[in-house]
Amino acid sequence: MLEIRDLHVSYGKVDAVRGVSASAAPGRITLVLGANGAGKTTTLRAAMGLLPVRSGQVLLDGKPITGRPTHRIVRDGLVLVPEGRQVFAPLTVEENLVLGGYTTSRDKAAETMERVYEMFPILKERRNGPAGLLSGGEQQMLAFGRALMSSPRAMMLDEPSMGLAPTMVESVLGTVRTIADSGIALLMVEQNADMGLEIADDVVVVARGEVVFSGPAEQARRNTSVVRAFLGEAALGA
Amino acid sequence: AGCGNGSSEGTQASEGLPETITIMSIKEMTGPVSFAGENSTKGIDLAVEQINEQGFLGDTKLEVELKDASDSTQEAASLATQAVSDSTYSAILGPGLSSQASAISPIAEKGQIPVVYYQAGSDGVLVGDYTYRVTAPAHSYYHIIGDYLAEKKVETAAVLYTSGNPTLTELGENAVPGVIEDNGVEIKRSDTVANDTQDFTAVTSEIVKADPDAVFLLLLGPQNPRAVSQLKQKGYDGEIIGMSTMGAGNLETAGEDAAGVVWPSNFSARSEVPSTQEFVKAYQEKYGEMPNNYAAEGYDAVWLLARGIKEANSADRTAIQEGIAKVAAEGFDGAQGPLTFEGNDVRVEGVLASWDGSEEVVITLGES
Amino acid sequence: MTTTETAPPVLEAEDVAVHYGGIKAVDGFGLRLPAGRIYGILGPNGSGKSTFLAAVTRLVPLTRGRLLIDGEEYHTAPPTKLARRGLARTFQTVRLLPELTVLQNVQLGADLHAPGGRLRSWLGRDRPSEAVEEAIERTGLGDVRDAWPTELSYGMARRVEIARALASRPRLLLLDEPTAGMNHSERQEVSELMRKLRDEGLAQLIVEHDVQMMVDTCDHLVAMNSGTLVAEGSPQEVVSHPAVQEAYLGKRWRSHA
Amino acid sequence: MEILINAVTLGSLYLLFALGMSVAWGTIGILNFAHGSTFMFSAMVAYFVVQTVALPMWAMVLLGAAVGTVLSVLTQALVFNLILRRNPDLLKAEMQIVVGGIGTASVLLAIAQHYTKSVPFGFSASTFKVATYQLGPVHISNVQLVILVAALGLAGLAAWWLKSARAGLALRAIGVNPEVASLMGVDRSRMALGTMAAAGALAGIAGVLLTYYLGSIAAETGDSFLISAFAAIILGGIGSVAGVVTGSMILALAETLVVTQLSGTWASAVAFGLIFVVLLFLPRGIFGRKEVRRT
Amino acid sequence: MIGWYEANLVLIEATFLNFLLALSIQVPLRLGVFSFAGVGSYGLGAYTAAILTLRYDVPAFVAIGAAVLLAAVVGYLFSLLVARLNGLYLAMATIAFVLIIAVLATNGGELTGGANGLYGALSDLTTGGVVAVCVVVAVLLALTERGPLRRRIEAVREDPELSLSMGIGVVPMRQMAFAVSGALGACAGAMNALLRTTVSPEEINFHLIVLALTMVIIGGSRSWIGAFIGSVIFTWLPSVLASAGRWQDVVYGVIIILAAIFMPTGLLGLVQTLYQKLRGRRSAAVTAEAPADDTAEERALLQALGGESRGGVQ
Ligand SMILES: Nc1ncnc2c1ncn2[C@@H]1O[C@H](COP(=O)(O)OP(=O)(O)OP(=O)(O)O)[C@@H](O)[C@H]1O
Ligand SMILES: Nc1ncnc2c1ncn2[C@@H]1O[C@H](COP(=O)(O)OP(=O)(O)OP(=O)(O)O)[C@@H](O)[C@H]1O
Ligand SMILES: CC(C)C[C@H](N)C(=O)O
Ligand SMILES: [Mg+2]
Ligand SMILES: [Mg+2]
Repeated sequence: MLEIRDLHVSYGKVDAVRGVSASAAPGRITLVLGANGAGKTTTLRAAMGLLPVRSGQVLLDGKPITGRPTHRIVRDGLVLVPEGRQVFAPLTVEENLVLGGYTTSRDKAAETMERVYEMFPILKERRNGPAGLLSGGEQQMLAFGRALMSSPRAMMLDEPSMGLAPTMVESVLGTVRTIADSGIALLMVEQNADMGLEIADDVVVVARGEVVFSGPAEQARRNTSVVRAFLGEAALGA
Repeated sequence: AGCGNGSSEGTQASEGLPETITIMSIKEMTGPVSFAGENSTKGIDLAVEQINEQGFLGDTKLEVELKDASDSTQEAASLATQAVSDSTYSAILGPGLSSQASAISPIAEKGQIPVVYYQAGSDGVLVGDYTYRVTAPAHSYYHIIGDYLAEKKVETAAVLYTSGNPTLTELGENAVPGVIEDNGVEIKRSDTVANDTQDFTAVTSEIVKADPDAVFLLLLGPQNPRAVSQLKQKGYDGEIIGMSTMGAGNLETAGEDAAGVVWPSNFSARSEVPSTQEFVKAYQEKYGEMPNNYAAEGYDAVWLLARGIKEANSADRTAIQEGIAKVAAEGFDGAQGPLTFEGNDVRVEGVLASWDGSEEVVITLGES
Repeated sequence: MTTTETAPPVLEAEDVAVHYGGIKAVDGFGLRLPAGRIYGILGPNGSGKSTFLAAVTRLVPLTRGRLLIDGEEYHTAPPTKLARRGLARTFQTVRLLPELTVLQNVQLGADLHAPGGRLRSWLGRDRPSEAVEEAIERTGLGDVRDAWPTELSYGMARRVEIARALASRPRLLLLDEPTAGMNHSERQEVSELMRKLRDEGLAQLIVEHDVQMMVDTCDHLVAMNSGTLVAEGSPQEVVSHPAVQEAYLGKRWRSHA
Repeated sequence: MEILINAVTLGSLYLLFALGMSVAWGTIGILNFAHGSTFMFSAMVAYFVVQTVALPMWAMVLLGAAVGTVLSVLTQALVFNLILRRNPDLLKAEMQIVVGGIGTASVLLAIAQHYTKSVPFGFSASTFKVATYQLGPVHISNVQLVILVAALGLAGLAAWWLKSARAGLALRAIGVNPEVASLMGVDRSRMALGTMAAAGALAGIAGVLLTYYLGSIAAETGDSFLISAFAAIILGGIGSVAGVVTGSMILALAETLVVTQLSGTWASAVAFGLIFVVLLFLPRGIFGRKEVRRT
Repeated sequence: MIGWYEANLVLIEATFLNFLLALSIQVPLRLGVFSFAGVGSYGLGAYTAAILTLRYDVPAFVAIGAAVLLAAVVGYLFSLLVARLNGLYLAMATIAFVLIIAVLATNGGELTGGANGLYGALSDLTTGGVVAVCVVVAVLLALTERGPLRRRIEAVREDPELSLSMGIGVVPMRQMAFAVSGALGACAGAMNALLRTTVSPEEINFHLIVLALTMVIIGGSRSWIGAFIGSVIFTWLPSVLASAGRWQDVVYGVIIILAAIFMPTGLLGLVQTLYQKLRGRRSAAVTAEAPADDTAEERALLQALGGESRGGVQ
């Protein structure tokens, strides 16, 4: 169970996140929606220990992890797929994956790597090439695969479908669902609200650093303003 | 106080000399040549103490302000300019590094302040009336090695010198080869190393292969023990001959390896000359150790200056310069023995110093 | 739309190939982009879209092929020449200059065409030109014009990229995934902006994975796979092309069409 | 032949010295300008100890390694880590780290100059005595043998560890992007500390062995070694163990040949001229990785 | 006052010479070119000026002008040679250049005076002349730190490829940086040689490189003001610290360390940050009070969620 409670984060004088709460239970996906600059990334990064938290708490399975160093949080079982891919460009594709499995046993890592290669055959093809030469979408696949490698208990994804072709979006989000179903708690920021809503169980909408909607996914799908903002007028009629 | 005669015959302190005369001492107290600055400062302090206690200048006290220029030419030039424009300073006791001295000399000459250098053995240092040096250039006494070469029946030799240092380059290229050849010895190899060379294994290997009877090492202080050790490690067992940079305990780290190394020196504490013995005794009393050449040079520099001041009977810089010139023309007995001057540059007889494995000794030929 | 079919296309690429050793990133792809039109390129990840844009902007050398701007060959010209001929582009990743503010980043785009001689533009007063103000305004960056790039959210940073390209008042604009990281309504805004620009006569070539937006925005679509062309035509034609559906669109779009 | 052995010994010393520096630089991205003074300082501490207790060589080497480790860890904790904490972007902090290293180096140098008066020091008080063996026409000393074995052994160890251990990979990841490395669960500060400790130990070992080899070193010795090491690393290609080995050996060989065959004055000119020429043809050194950058 | 000026004349002059030397590193650095070739040009300039003065007895401005011109040309040619190099590899190549110049000077025989160097290059250069040159240089550089030229420089440093696509010629800019750096370094070297009347090969060493770099980084690497601050600090610090006696070098090192830790953008950056903090940054204010002008979409959303988020559509 991943829980963010009343989180406040600021950059100097600017309060970017002002009391955001969101949680994801094992086996469930919570979708975080919000406009550019709403504070989604900030929330995730702060939860991961990459930014100082001004107040509020982050709990993993009831245990507070606020203020712990990032690498500890990873060992506690929470991983983040960062915004904008962030692969280790000069390292090979395979080395990137091995690093993803840095905290698990070698056997487990080897096994997961096979699964990742199955899911993204292009990565297997390029396994010995530097990750930085992959196309944008290929890098996104790598970033996602790399996060799978650590076999976490909870996972946060910052726009996992960014730059992916429609078929790939389907496949990645499908995988996200499968991962959740295996009992992992998932918190996902996703601009592709259409598909995000399809797989999500709960939805949190953030605007200007505050939560403006929070509830089950169907409820969000029925909410006019959410739909209008994130799915478009056309979806209203559908 | 009565007579208004310009030429000062009288010795009233009130007339000619002020209460204190301040001198700036620019020395290399830190950095790679600090061994020279350290030791010469000890000699300076001793001389100043003696002068003030003896009342050599009447009631006038000599005061020396020590400034560290390390190995920075810029810093030395800056200090000299400061001395020139600050009228409280009557003269400068100069640094030992040729590079610094060469930078200071034009400044002093233009600003008309007398400078007495020690060491600073290269050519461009003495540029005019105001600059003096109390260390005889090695080439002026290096020939005393001749008898040693003859006694040891040296027929072949190799020369190794540091080409980054002007003084050593002059020696290595001209003076020393001249002396060697004058004595009918054949030079088999001549090698150079840079200022910062540490590893002499390669070059010593080559030298050992050429198998000369004697090796002349003309190196910077810290390079000496390394070169000596490495020659020995390569199995060399001939003569090793150096220059004054081997003094001042620089061979200590080579320990036994360096036993038997000799070098012509401008100074030896074992010399029988009375003025030297006087200095050595006073030095040992004050510091509890034997003085080396740098200490003697510092001592002589102060005494040259003090004699010049007394001669001038004035704290005026030009007067002091003229005074020193007079003293220099006559020469005097100093720590380094009888000192004569060639222009503004000192000349000494020279002795043959040697390292016996634990300390510096003087060799008298025909005995050992 | 004011283009006459006889005028030479603004941009023409013929049989372009870019190979990296054994990897044939682009392998015989081409298109003709008429003035004042929006063309879109669709294609799976790694199909060579970005590489094609890099080739067109002369940032990577061609293995073979021909490139023409206004009917004039330029595939051996240096990349700097292109900007002066009215070509501007954005990149797939955010590439803002971290030590310039948003405004200054956008101004950089306009510098090329600063009025007066070089000397005057270097020494003269440095007020944001009309083009700069307009670009900021159109991309909705007014609020953050004095912010530093590190302070921007991802989506905002992408808009600055677009604004910078617009500030040079180009005649031809190449956009590599301009709306990645934006939500639906934000994309809508960008799409509207592009169409407005087209109506003002700006030719555009867009690479983007949001198919709905591409269909709504583009006059013409080109689909590529493995570095080669697979389909070309009106958005509806391309989207319902079986090869495109198979390789690119997936289930959802198959049912849509 | 003997020239070759001399050159290889010098090369091995360069290697011992440069190895730690290269690994720290190529992995965690820290270019430690205080490496030279760490090296000299370790030897100096060993010297002061051996003046009171006559130690054998192995004890001296261990002592040097220990001092080097401590100094390096302190530098990391008190200087580099603080710089990085204020400026987490490694690339931006690079210059700061260089300057912090320069500052650290001058502190260590000043302390050493103070205590040694810049007079060279050596280990004549150690129980170890240099012996020279005659192998055919060649002289080789026991010090040379120790140096050769130590350098090649440690370099091999480093290469193996970087290549096969996951930790080696983690180190490289930190060098690329420290933040994302921590997202992988890599404990960045511990890894950095460990690397610097190892680099410091290598510097200490090199310092002690060099002192045995040359007979003596002085406070300023570290400086000139730093330039040579820097040159060797660049020549071979940053971060590659094979690169440092090659770079060190080529540099040593070039210097040795020039000193013996030409003149010592030209040694550095030829060595640096060589580096210059190599770089013109191989802009990222001999084993340097290509920069990964695409549009 | 006059006494102070006279006593410290050398330091005052050295400040300006160091300023030019620092600039010769800073100018390429601002363009992302990691070149120390300026220090080599310093040597080149010093020797050129000294030789011209000694042999041909030319006036100071001719000697300096010739030195500057020669070094600029050499700098340009050098840039062609190292065109393929980048980052620290380039830095190494330029360090090699510097050290090779020093060795050439040592072995230059009569022309360069060998290890002795050259002495007695007396000339008519005055402190005023030095200051005037520095002022002109500073003004010219200030022009590159504002407006379009600054933006170009930023672009070339941070993202050469982006620059290309924006029509900025990266290669010519780099070449220019080398030439300017050479000119600045040579100017410093030439004036130093003439003021001190001497030049010797030992002056051109690794320490000069380290000094130049330290001045730039601690002063501030983005503006001539930073270089000036750096040159003031590092010219005067040693004399100021002389009072610390024996431990002055330790204190010196500690100061450098502290500066590296606490001034990530140099002293200039620190001052600027403080100034901005004092005034309160505009952009910060804008973002902070942003809710005032919500976009329509968000306003709608906030309204809809005002209490009854259940309000379905169907
Ligand atoms: N380093 C920073 N310094 C100052 N302000 C920042 C910084 N990073 C982000 N911000 C500001 O904080 C707010 C939230 O940014 P954040 O990146 O969390 O948004 P987001 O919801 O992830 O947006 P997007 O969808 O565009 O990625 C924005 O107003 C942004 O400008
Ligand atoms: N410099 C390079 N070296 C080696 N391979 C490269 C290089 N640049 C691109 N590639 C490969 O060429 C292929 C095409 O890449 P490109 O970036 O053009 O794809 P794309 O169509 O833009 O994909 P995406 O939609 O994911 O951004 C990819 O498989 C990529 O890995
Ligand atoms: C202090 C001395 C070792 C200096 C040396 N004699 C020189 O003239 O430079
Ligand atoms: Mg975000
Ligand atoms: Mg792409």
